[in-house]
Amino acid sequence: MTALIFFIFAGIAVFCGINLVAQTHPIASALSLIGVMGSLAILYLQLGGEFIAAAQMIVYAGAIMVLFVFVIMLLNAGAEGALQTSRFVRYFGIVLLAAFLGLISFIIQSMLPRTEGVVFGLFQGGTAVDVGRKLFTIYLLPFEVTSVLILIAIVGAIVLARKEI
Amino acid sequence: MNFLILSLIKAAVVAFVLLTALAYLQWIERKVIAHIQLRVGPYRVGPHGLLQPLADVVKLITKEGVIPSHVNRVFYLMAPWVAVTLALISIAVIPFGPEIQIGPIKTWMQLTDLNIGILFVLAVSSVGVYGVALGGWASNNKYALLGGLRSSAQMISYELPLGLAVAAPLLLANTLSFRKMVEYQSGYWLGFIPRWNVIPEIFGFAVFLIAGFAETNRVPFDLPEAENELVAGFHTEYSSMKFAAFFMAEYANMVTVTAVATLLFLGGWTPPFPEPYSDAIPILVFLIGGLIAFYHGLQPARKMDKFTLPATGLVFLGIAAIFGVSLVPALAVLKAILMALFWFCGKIGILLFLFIWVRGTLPRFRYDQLMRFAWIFLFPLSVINLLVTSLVVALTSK
Amino acid sequence: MSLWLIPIFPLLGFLVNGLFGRRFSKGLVNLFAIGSVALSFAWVLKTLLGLGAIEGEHVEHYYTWIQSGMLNIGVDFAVDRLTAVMLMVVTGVGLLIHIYAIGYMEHEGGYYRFFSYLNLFMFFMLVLVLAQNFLLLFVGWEGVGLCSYLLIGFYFLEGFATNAGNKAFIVNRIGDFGFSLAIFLIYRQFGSLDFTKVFDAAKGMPVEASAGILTTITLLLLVGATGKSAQIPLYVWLPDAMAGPTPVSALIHAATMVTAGVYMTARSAALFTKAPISMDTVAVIGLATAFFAATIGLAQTDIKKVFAYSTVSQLGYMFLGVGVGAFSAGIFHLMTHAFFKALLFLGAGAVIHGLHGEQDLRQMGGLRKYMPVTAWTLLFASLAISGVPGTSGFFSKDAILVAAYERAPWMYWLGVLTAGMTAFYVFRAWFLAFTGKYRGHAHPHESPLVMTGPLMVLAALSLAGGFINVPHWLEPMFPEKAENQMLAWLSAGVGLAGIAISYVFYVAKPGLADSFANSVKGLYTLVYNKYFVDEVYDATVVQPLIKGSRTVLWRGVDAGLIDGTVNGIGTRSRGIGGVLRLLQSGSIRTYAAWVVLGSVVVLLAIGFAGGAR
Amino acid sequence: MANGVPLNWYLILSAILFGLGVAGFIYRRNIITVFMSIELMLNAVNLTFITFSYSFKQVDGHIFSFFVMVVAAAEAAVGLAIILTVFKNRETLMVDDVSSMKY
Repeated sequence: MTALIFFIFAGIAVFCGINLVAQTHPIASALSLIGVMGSLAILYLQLGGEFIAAAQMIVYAGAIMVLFVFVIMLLNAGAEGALQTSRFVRYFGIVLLAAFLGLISFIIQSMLPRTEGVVFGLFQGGTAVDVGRKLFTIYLLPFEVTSVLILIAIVGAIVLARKEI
Repeated sequence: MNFLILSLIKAAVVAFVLLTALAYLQWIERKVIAHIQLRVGPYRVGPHGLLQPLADVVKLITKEGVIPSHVNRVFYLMAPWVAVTLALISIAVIPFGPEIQIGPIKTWMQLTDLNIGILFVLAVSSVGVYGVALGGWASNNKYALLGGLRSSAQMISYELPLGLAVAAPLLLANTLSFRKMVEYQSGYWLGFIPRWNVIPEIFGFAVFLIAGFAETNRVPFDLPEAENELVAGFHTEYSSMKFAAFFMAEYANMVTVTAVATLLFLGGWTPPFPEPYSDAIPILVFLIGGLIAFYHGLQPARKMDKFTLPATGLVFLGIAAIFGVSLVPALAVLKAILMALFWFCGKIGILLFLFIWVRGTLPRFRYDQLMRFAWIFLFPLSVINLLVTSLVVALTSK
Repeated sequence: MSLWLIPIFPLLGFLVNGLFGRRFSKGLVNLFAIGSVALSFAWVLKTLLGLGAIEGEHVEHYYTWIQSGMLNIGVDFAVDRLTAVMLMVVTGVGLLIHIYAIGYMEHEGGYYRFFSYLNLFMFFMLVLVLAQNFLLLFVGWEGVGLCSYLLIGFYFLEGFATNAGNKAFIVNRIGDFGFSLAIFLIYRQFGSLDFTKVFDAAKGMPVEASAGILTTITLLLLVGATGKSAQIPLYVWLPDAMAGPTPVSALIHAATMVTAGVYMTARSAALFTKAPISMDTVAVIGLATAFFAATIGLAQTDIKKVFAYSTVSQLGYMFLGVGVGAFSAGIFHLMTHAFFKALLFLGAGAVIHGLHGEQDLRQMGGLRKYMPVTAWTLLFASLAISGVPGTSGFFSKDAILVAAYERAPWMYWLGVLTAGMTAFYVFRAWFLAFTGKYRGHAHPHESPLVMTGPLMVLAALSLAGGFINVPHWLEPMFPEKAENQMLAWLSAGVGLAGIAISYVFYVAKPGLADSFANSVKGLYTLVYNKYFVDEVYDATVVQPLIKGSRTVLWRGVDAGLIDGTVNGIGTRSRGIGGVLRLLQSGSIRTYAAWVVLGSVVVLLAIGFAGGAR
Repeated sequence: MANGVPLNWYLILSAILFGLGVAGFIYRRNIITVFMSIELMLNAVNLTFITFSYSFKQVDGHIFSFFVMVVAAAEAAVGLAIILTVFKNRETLMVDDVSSMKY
């Protein structure tokens, strides 16, 4: 059952990821990204991260991506034209990417030779209580700093989006 | 496998009841609005137009599904089903009553319970905007696009006060599960004041309801479909079942919002009066309803009333009788189910009536007023409410 | 007992007045400023009554301020008998001076600013007194220095006031430098800065091991004390500090802050008693300062300058007392001095206030008619400082002198001579101001009750304060010294003689003073110009420093070395940047590809190095 | 396989998604799509965090991915505001058209 769920949603994630890159229209890309996020949320649940799965849906899919879709609709962004990439990218990009993926997979396989399987429910430390407790004790300072970051982002966004600029 | 079968049965029951209720909710809305405006509303199909929803469904199904030529086909077709799926899915975590035991089977009157049930509802509702936004965009129509844009901006803006208003009762009850939330609210202060969150969290409740109106695109926040500005907003280009799907999504969202409001603030299925008194209430309600129907049947205003009203009265009396029978100790299970359903549905019904009532009386906001109201008034109010609540919780705990 | 409440009231007063005082009416400013100090005073009373006879010390730990390796410094407050005396003096005299300042500052600009600084000063002074470790004491120490600087330069539109403020600050820096070195050494030696731990460790040290290090530490502490308490050679800032408003001179530069050095020395008695060389140095410096400042005081014509040199001189007495081992006598004199010197300054302030800013003694005279209360209270203060039997000065000063006699008779004789001079110049000032005919042109008037009230209270304290037996109270901490009635009466007699000479010079035969001054013209000029110490310092220290900074530090180091380095780096960077610019094509995609290339290289490195593991 | 999926597969899925993000970043012209590719990469990284969190039975990974989300939100707000401004000034969303540092 766990394996089945993994394969279904990993498949969806990869498919949506490819779709994101392949589609020329930004709205299609955005929806693909939401698909990736949704399937990742399921995988998080499987790994015991129920709070983070909900946060993934609320924050990522529900807020950030709505913002993206909003901007795409607002700018009425059309499909993009032909690719006119630089020579460097054209010749080396694919090669580099392939090398990148291959290396990462190799390293993961060789450095972490764990064959331990994922069992749903084995790790239940990801509830809202656990996350909250850690967040407001050990990680309190980073948490507060992030709130300042958010504040700065709000101010920055407002300043940037003013009419006068 | 027992669990699977049980779940399937429960899902089937809930889905059937919910979909029927949605259809009839529309009938109720039309009737109530009509009476507010001194009209009679649907009257032709069936007694008092009771069969009108059925007729509507048949009409919508058999109608030709026009797909305009200039739309983005994939998204155009996808949007209404995204909307309705996401609207219906949150009902899965809403509990309707306590744990009951029928013979050997022990189960909750709920499809599934998540530790993070409330977060789940929030997550689903926050994704729910895609249906509207996508539909508006894919229609390739400036009115529809404006409707979609308005909808997404409005949803993002009102989600903040909504989330903050929800957080306050969560702090009080210290849980994210609906069941525990209701458990926390059961019992009475001083023996007769129900321990509902609405009493300490009256501001939170108000903010939640207002934001709920906006999240469901209801009057006075129905700018995405403002007919005198945007024709019909995001669903201008939709017809037949696709239109019906959008419609269903709106009503399902209303039910979800009212159900969540009931669970978070109004104590879910817990009665407002202590045990022996609360048992009598449903019997009395249905009894009086039946008697009134009989009385009006004796002095019929229209020709058909001679038959329909006494029939309705009989049904009411029958329900009252069932409630009465359920008081027999041997039928405790029945009583538990009936009582929970009565109070839960009663509260939801009152809130839904409020939605309809508001639609019948209030005019629509202007768009800038809508945004200002969210950011300048609701948001600070909910923040202050949350701060005060957390302060009180922090001071009183331990 | 919540000791933290004592300093927190003035801090709140400072915050409220400092932040919002500009919008407040004067009454509201007064309420917060005086109210906070009054609350603080009341809390001191309550605390001390609650503690009763304080055996040992009462320590309160609030939180750990610094925790780093071995270094563990807490914000700890403590009360023992010494602190109790200081608390009473600081809050009591401080309260009186605050009240007085209402009247004095009435027509001045920056009213709220003045009171907020004054409250801030009270806060830091109380922290200094209550501190239970050297670092916290240093915080208070620096804080009062800051407030002193702010208040000396209160009339910041006047050049001399800002210059005086700068001078006070810079001279104090030298002392603070010594003090901080002493703190470092203490930490290095004892591994802690907590008073109890340090002093216990010091007491337990064998003499052979302790002599060298403790002498170094105490001498460095002494450097700090001479800076703050205006002793030779760092006394030069105090007379100039009279540029500030008179209540400031009374509170900071007479009664409280300048005695911090004495307090610190007495607090570190456990260290000092183990270092005889330092003790002798303290005594000699104190005595020299007392004598030296007294001679300068003889010829000053500015009424505040007279009292300023008198302060320096009296502080010298305190150091003498501490230096000869009579710590309790030093603290006793600290307390009585706070009474009568505050009174002298406040009286002088009343005179200046009544004369609309006139400070020159030659422009006064006969003021007794116009301002009787001021005249009488000042007379009492003068009697007290002269050591007339029965007044507070008699008890405290003579306790010091007797202790000095025990140590070395010549110290006693020099001290007695200084006492005579003190009596002479204080009464010279009094006679010049209040007897004879009025020589000025202003319209003198008596001050309002809000100013004369504190004067009267302080006058009572100056007269009767000697009967508060501080040495006895402090006996558990500092053993009492032997008494010697004969020596005491002798010094009192010399004081009376000083008064008599003064009477002859300035009342009986007014011309005599000038002719006497003419007969020893060279000496008079020398004394009148304060031995040209400021000029000598200017020539030997200040000017070389300025010149050195200009030529070496500015032209050489700053312009040549630092700017050269920076410019050089800049030029090289531009060169390198010119080459690297070729990569900066402006295409984000190319950049990304470079990043990917980089990460592939890193991954390759990991793959070959760690991946094979 | 009876014991579920090996943990490594989650990591490899994450690597694949990350690679797709990089590819999108390099090969897409539309600045919004480029931005979304970045979000995809962040998501991929989050998956590794959660996976390791499961592996070590520690909640810290969740916290980190929570922070990543917050940073992503801030980034989206500012980034989209910048995109809006760029569009207002240049009327284009193509990254190649905004290659000059000034105008």
